[in-house]
Amino acid sequence: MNIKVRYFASMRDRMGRAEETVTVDREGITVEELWRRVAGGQEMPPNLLIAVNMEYTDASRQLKSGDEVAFFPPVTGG
Amino acid sequence: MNIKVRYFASMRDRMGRAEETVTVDREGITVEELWRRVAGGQEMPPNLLIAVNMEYTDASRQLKSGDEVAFFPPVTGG
Amino acid sequence: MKVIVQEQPFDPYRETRRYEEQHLPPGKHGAVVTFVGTMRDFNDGHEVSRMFLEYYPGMTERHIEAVCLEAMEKWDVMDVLVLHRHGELRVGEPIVLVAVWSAHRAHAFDACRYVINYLKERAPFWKCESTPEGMRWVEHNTADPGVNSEGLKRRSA
Amino acid sequence: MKVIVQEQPFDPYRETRRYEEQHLPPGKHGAVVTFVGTMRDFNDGHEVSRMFLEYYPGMTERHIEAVCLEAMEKWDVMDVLVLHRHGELRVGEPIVLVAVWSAHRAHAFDACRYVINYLKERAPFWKCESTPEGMRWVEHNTADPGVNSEGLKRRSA
Repeated sequence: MNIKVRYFASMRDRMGRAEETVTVDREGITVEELWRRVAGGQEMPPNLLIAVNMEYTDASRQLKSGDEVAFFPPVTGG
Repeated sequence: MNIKVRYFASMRDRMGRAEETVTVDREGITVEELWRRVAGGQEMPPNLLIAVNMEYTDASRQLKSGDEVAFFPPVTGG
Repeated sequence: MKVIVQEQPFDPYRETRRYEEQHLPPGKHGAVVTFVGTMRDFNDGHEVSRMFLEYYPGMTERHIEAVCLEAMEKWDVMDVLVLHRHGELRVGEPIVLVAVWSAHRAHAFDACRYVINYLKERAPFWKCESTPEGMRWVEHNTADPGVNSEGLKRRSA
Repeated sequence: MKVIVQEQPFDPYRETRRYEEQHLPPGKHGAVVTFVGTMRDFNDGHEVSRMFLEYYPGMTERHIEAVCLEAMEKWDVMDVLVLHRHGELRVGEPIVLVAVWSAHRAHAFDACRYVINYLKERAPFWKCESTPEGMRWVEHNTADPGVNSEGLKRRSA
């Protein structure tokens, strides 16, 4: 299945890319497992925020094909 | 001594005048005594507000010549 | 700081922008909070078509200024603008504008709310409304339940 | 209710007046509270000349709208307008406008403050500031310490 992954702000700088499509061979992979794949085994930053399909969620969330996952630092709008 | 007395809003309607000058023969008359003179012996309304020289005060305040005394109902601005 | 009580109608948003352009250096304040009170066609169960707003020239301005100075002492505020109508008002017209500039939004909110609440409590204005039953003096303002106001009686006592 | 995230600069006061003219019947609301956040030339001890504001198209609007709907449920609010910039910003320019119309001023103040506070907490925006030392991502927003902000000035004084 395909997962679209997006990185914003300092997370994009750190990853060196804005987005990518990740192909995984099984349903039900968690956000944390996805993170390990895209980040080459690095730990999740403690302040990392996660959205799946534009809703906030946490690292234990299980993913399905077509999901859009976003990783980004604390927000600073307003 | 002369005291200028002003009435605003519903107090002006009730008194039938906007202002008057009251001459009293002694210093140190209180606002309450002044009220009894101008109101023909009527009691002070419970919500009556009093200003002397444009500052809020109470009925026991003693007056001196040239003071401007204002009687008015609760304020409703803003 | 500027406090004006005037008879002619004003556009509160144009006045806020104009005051900011003339008095606030750009880049120093980070937060502006404005409150605009407008005339409703309904009050206290009565239909209202027009309103006459009486005031006490001199005392009114003095007490609004005092409230603004208190707000500027309590909070970290860069500037305050207050405009208030008197005389004849029509439905929908702005009655009062309070605009507060600050570096911090919490201070701007608190100071703006303080100014309008204490203006309503202390500044000598009296509303006389034109209703189908005739003219009537408004007897009391509604209090802001969010603020623990001291009360005039205790202040003057 | 209207929420717009746009690149081009806006005049928050003209937009508030225009929205009111188009959407609010005169004489029904009695209170309008606006918050305008503007770009300062100083932040967190750094001199700032320009700023780039990144956002997440789609998610950002959705979360601002959710915050506005929450405010309209919690308080007696007639309408809410939110405008927010993204992209390149210069010193002094408005970043965000929150305008709230209500029959009651306490509701307008509470709802406006709620919207800006939760917008800052949840809407995906990221500020990147241009300082003499180069570009830097702003790492956190300052929180609103709440209604009891009187202590702020005393502590910082």
